Amino acid sequence: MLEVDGVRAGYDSTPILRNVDLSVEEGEIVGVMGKNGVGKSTLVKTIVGLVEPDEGTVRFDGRDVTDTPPHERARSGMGYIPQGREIFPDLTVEQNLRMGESINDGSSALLYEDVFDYFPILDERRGQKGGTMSGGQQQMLAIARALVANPDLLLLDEPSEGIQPSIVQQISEDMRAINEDLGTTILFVEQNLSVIRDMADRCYAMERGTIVDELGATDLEDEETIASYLAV
Amino acid sequence: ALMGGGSSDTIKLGILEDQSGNFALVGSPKHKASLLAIEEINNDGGINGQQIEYYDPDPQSSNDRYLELTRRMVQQRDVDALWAGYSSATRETIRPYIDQQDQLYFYTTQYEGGVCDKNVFAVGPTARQQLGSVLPYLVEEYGPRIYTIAADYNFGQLSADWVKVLADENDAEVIGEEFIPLSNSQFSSTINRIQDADPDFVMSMLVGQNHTSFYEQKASAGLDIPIGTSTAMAQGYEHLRLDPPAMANIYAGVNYMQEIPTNRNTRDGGFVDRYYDMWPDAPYLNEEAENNYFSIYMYKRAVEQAGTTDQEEVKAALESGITYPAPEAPDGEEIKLVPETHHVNHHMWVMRADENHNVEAVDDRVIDETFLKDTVGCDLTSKDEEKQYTPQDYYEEAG
Amino acid sequence: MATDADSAGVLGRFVDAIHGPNTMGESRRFWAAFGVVALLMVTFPLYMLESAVTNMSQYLALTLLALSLAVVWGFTGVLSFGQVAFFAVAGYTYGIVGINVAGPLGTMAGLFVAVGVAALFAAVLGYFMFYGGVSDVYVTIMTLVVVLVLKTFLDQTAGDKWTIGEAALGGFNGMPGIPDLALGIGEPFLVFDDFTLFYAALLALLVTYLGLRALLNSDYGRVMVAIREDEDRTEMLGYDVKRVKLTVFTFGGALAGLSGVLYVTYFNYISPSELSLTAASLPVIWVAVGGRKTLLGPIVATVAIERLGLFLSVNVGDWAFVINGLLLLVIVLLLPEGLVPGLRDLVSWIGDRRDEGGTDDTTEPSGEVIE
Amino acid sequence: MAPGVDLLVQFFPSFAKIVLAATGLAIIFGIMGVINLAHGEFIMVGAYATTLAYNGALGALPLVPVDPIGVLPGAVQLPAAMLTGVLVTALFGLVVERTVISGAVPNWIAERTIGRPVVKPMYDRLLDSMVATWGISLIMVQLVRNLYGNSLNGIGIPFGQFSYGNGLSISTYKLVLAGVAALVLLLLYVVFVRTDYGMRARATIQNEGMAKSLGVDTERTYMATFALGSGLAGLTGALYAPLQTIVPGMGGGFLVEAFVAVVVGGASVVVGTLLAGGLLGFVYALFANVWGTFAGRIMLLVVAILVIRFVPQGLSSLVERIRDRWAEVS
Amino acid sequence: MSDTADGMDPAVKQTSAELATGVDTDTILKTEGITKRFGGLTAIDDVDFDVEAGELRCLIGPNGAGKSTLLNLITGALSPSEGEVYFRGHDITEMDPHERIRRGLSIKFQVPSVYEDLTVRENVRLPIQRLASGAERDERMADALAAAGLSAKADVAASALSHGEQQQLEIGMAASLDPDLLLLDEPVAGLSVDERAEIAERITQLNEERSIAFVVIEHDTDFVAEIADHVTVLHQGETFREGSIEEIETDPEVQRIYLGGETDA
Ligand SMILES: Nc1ncnc2c1ncn2[C@@H]1O[C@H](COP(=O)(O)OP(=O)(O)OP(=O)(O)O)[C@@H](O)[C@H]1O
Ligand SMILES: Nc1ncnc2c1ncn2[C@@H]1O[C@H](COP(=O)(O)OP(=O)(O)OP(=O)(O)O)[C@@H](O)[C@H]1O
Ligand SMILES: [Mg+2]
Ligand SMILES: [Mg+2]
Repeated sequence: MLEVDGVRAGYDSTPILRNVDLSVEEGEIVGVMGKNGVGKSTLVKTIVGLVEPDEGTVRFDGRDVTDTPPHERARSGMGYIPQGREIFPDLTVEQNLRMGESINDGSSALLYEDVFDYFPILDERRGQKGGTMSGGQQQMLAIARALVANPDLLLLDEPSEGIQPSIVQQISEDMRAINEDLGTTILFVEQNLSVIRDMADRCYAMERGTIVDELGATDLEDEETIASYLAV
Repeated sequence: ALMGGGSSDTIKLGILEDQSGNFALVGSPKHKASLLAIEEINNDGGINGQQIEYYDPDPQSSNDRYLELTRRMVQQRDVDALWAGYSSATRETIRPYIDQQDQLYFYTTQYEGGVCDKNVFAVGPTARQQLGSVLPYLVEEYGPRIYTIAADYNFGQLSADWVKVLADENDAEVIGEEFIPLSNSQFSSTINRIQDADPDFVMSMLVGQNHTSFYEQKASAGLDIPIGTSTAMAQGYEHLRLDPPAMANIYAGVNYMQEIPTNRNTRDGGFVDRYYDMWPDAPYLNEEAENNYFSIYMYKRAVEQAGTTDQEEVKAALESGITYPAPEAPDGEEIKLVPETHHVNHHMWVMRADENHNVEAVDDRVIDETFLKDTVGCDLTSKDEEKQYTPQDYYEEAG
Repeated sequence: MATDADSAGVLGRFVDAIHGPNTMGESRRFWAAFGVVALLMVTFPLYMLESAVTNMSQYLALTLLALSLAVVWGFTGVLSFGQVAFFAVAGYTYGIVGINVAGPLGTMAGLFVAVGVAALFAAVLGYFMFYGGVSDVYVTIMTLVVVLVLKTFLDQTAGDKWTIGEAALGGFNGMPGIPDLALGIGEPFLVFDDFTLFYAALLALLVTYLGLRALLNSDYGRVMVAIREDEDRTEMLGYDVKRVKLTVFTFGGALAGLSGVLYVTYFNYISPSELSLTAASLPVIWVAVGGRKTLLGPIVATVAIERLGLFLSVNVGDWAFVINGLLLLVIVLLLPEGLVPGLRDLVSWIGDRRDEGGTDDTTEPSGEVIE
Repeated sequence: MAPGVDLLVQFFPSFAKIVLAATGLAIIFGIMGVINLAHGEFIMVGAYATTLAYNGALGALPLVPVDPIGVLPGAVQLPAAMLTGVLVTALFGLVVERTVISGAVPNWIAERTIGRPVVKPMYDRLLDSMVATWGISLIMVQLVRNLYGNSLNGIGIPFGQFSYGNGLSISTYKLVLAGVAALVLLLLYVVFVRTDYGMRARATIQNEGMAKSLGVDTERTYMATFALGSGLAGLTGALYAPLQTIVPGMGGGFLVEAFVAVVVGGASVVVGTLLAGGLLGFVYALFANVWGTFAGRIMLLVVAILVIRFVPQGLSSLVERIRDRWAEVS
Repeated sequence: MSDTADGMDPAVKQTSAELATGVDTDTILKTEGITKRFGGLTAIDDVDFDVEAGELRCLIGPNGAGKSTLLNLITGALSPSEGEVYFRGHDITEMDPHERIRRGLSIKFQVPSVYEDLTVRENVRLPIQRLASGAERDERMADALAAAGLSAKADVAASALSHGEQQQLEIGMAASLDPDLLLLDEPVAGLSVDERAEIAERITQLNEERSIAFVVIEHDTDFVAEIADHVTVLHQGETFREGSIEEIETDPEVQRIYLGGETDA
């Protein structure tokens, strides 16, 4: 489904990613973990197309999309939930969702109603400006916005940030449910131990711009191993 | 200026007229006609055998630039005489410097009148001359009730005052008066008020590009009261630019328009022909263009008479009552520069446009510049002044 | 270099005061170049024609207008289109006082009253805006509209009823006969015309430049920059943002007023055309082209743009505005930070290439250059 | 005659002028964060293209070898000329967008010569865009003057007059313009509220990266928005071509009203422009009618200052505030 | 130019403290019936919220409970629909934010907000220059940089700092205002485990050594458990529970609305 091959990328000639290889099979839920600043978000942005790699290729659905602009990648089925929410502040909640929905070709199984089931607050606040929602509400909106696009591959960058504990648990469960019910493939970045454990089938560990390890299902049972990649 | 004029072997003239910017429409004919006069004189052997050399940078319709360029003309080019500027504001911008340098300066635009300045030769017609030709004619033709609309600035306000003075003199009355900001191009409410007042005729002293729209808008609103003006057609040739019948029934009091029927103007090889021979693409030959043209010739006569380009002596020669057979005057007549006032007794015409924008002369006569000379007693031959008088002075003098 | 310990102390303090992260030009090389330029300016009348010198005094007067905007916009983040309003108000005020009160006393009083009135006008307008919660682009448009109101009003003040004492406002045609600035009591002992005006303007510029450098590198200057960077953050550090903005705006008004006075003494005349849309945009253009987060940029750009305009109008005619516009476009597109920072980057880039590893003191923080 | 009727009739032209002057600017400003100081010149382009087409001089435009309008029957010549004006201006806007506002053309060249882009797009850079468009305005005024001279021959005003009693009449065309202005607002309402285009355009300016990753072709959105704004400016030029003298500087007469209306109106293009046109048009009509044109103009500006001071976010925010207040009470 | 850039006397703080005698000086912050409505939504509903001097209080609650809003009402970034805010005995409801700051309040926002284009050193200078000059200023700046662990990056533009470093910088700036009460909105969101530990340590240290009172909003329950003396739970704009961390964590209602089934504690 997704294949990242020998990617080198960065911002304005500051290299961040070095020789990153990673692949996600259809239907998998794969995590990426690593400390602050190792380049997790940069990796996701490279996959989405917001950062252009200097070297290497990104393949999606069997096609080389390295030079494909982000909006075309989105239309061909990539959904992105960025770190820091990136809500359109002056659009209403409903318009933010419609922005997500507008790439949906109509075949969506997951429409507003389902999303509102997950996050009822969004239903209540349809007319509120996105920018005036509370931090956590914005995070929910960002997730919902990606879901209504009904993507084949969902990329989540620290989805639990700023969300109350009970909903963090619920999100992990919901993501698994979406994965199972709709077959959506998921790649997510996390620093929250329990989320990684609850969600991931397997997990990559990043350090200083490159992938250093891959943890399988059994490794993920072991809290120590995970923690070693998240703390000093 | 310190070295005195006559020592070099060419005569240097400064021609500052707008070739770009807002005033280019009216300024570029002035520029072109000046060059025509200079070329004719040079081809004819120059002045006292000296060729004319001219400097004509483009002041771009900006007053600041005018001052810069005037300084440059005087200090760097050491010009013997200067022609500069369309608007009164421009003249007022450079006049302090002109007076400081005692620079011989020709101001050729038709204007509100009243400048009594020893260095300035204001050879365009004054409001009193222009309105004095058209207003009495209209009172005669249509009746005594006048509605004045004028641009809301010095020229307009002073011209409106002159309308009142002239109305008095002609037993007419001003029943309404409105001043329009220069930036305004919407005339519905003005037209509305004129219709409400229902005058015998309107006097219009609107100026500039925004105000030109008035004529189109009043025509389509069905306002068909005759209009007298000192500002339409002769400068910005609205009768050629606007779609008929916008200018129908408009009477302009002017000293010159391309269409005036004098032999000097319209005969084969006359003024109009010579102008378009030199400038085939020029859109129009306007009132100020003729003023530039004849005043350069007047300058020529003055230099010949003085036998030098020394500016004080040339001024003295100009003050000796120079005349010239300008295109505006019928055969056998010469217009005269009045020594005391530095203004010109013009041959004035009343020109009327019809529904098809054909322009014809309906009246003409010489009108003297009387305000400065008689009313306020400006006499530059005996007393050096650097002043501008206003109609207020007229009332004060008249009591 | 100074042997006297005490004077070295004063000098040292002064040198400290005008250096800091908020202004450009720290190095020996910079001050050497500065000295050369200053010398060239002081001796300008020796090798230039009279008209070039007098035109230069006009440009120098205008640099103060540009600097007034640089302080308000470039360093405090308040984009005002209204600097020309303060400029013109001061010009008119100086004219009214100078025409009515004869002699040098009148012109000296005119100078102070004019700058005072401009500052007061700015203070009132600033209070009305900043304490009323008007900010960002709304300030820009509001100040622009104020300029237009003033112009619309002045345009129609031709009649006699708009005469204040001896001075007629003069409407669209403006107010002529404004006297030169003169010093003295009774008899003037120094009149600022032609050359003296040039030196007065040059001195005013030099003092303003060094004074502003000191201001911007002071604590107060840092608060100004902080407000430009993030108003809310600055408020939350305990600074009275509104008051600082008002103070700076008032100061900018006074500086624009000083510029206006020098300018009218050059023309001996002022008219509402100083308040046209074009005139109101010019300071913005100078500052943007020169580099708004600098002091040198606006100065250089003002002189360069005005001088270039004259050059083009003399030599190019018809196409002058087209070339002028194209140059502007090229500069904003290629050097968004402005001409002077752009050149500085170029110079330091060349310098780096030449003496790799040399001791260059122009290391800047990465990211934006805050000169 | 009832002064009310008079005032009403006088209100229409001022409303039309303000609305038509403002919409193009409002869209480019509100959606792209670009302050287009050359807006007046875009209007001028519309008027020039219309007039040239109508006078059968279309061949004088670059790239148009013949004069297609000249062969049309008389009644459709003016509308066809106006349509030409709109299209030419929209196209012109597109060119400006690609070369200056987005920097796409210079960047394309630079990437092929020095290997990296040199121009940062002007989107949401209010002040830089102001300087750049100021440059464009300088160039255009003089370029047009150099190419077409100081003035073009005008087009007569169609439709004749509308009399409303007691010898009072107004050019019918001016009333028609008020209708067109209302229609333009209605169309924009449909475009912005009923289609996703407006929403996407706004999303694009608020967060370009995110808009891209939601499938929005932001380049195209920017181009379309700028072309739409330019086309509306062109429409204004086309509609005012018969009313106004056709000179290169004619755009200046629209700029002030446009800016004032945009700011007074506030963030929402349609509602804001409608309210601003209504309020300012009314103020102008009232004062111009009763105390003369000078009073009308000064009061228009003074009211603008007061609105900015007391409703800094513009009249459309007032509507939102009232809605909130209402929600609070109920 | 006076040392305090805007000319206000730093002594004001002391004076007001003296004036505040007679009021219960242990309560540093007090809100009385404070209410904030946004249109039809009541985000804060008649809340009485008290903080003792030197206390370390955590404010938790579901997303949208009104925590950030409450903080904004205290700092003056928002003005209340009803109710009053008292700080050290004075009614500060009508005051501009900067006046409140000068009386000893300080805040770190939910989204990091440092001066991105200024260097770290210039960032730190701004709060300190108002309070100190000369050698004292240099010393305090050095201390603040050291405490934030940013001495080595003092001349780097703040935009070049990592997320965690920016958080540290902002806390450092807020702390160097010498506040009596420091408000932190989600100080560790998006930080790694070790950075969280560092910040927790920093907060406890400031609280203990300089007896600064804290109100900390955070969703990380481990973090809350580590630092808090006392926890307030906000729910739907109202005070829902108040108590020690143990009481709160075991409260079944809190678990239902906020914590979820099981917790890591
Ligand atoms: N727009 C940018 N320009 C320049 N450098 C950047 C930019 N965004 C991130 N960086 C730098 O790139 C590096 C990697 O950042 P990235 O956001 O990918 O890290 P991360 O692993 O996602 O960290 P976190 O856990 O804090 O989200 C960091 O050093 C960061 O400072
Ligand atoms: N300007 C506003 N307009 C309308 N509603 C608002 C506004 N600001 C906040 N709200 C609403 O008020 C409520 C409280 O928001 P607040 O930001 O205080 O929540 P919070 O407790 O900080 O939540 P989180 O933990 O998600 O950050 C939310 O429902 C939010 O949507
Ligand atoms: Mg990240
Ligand atoms: Mg919050």
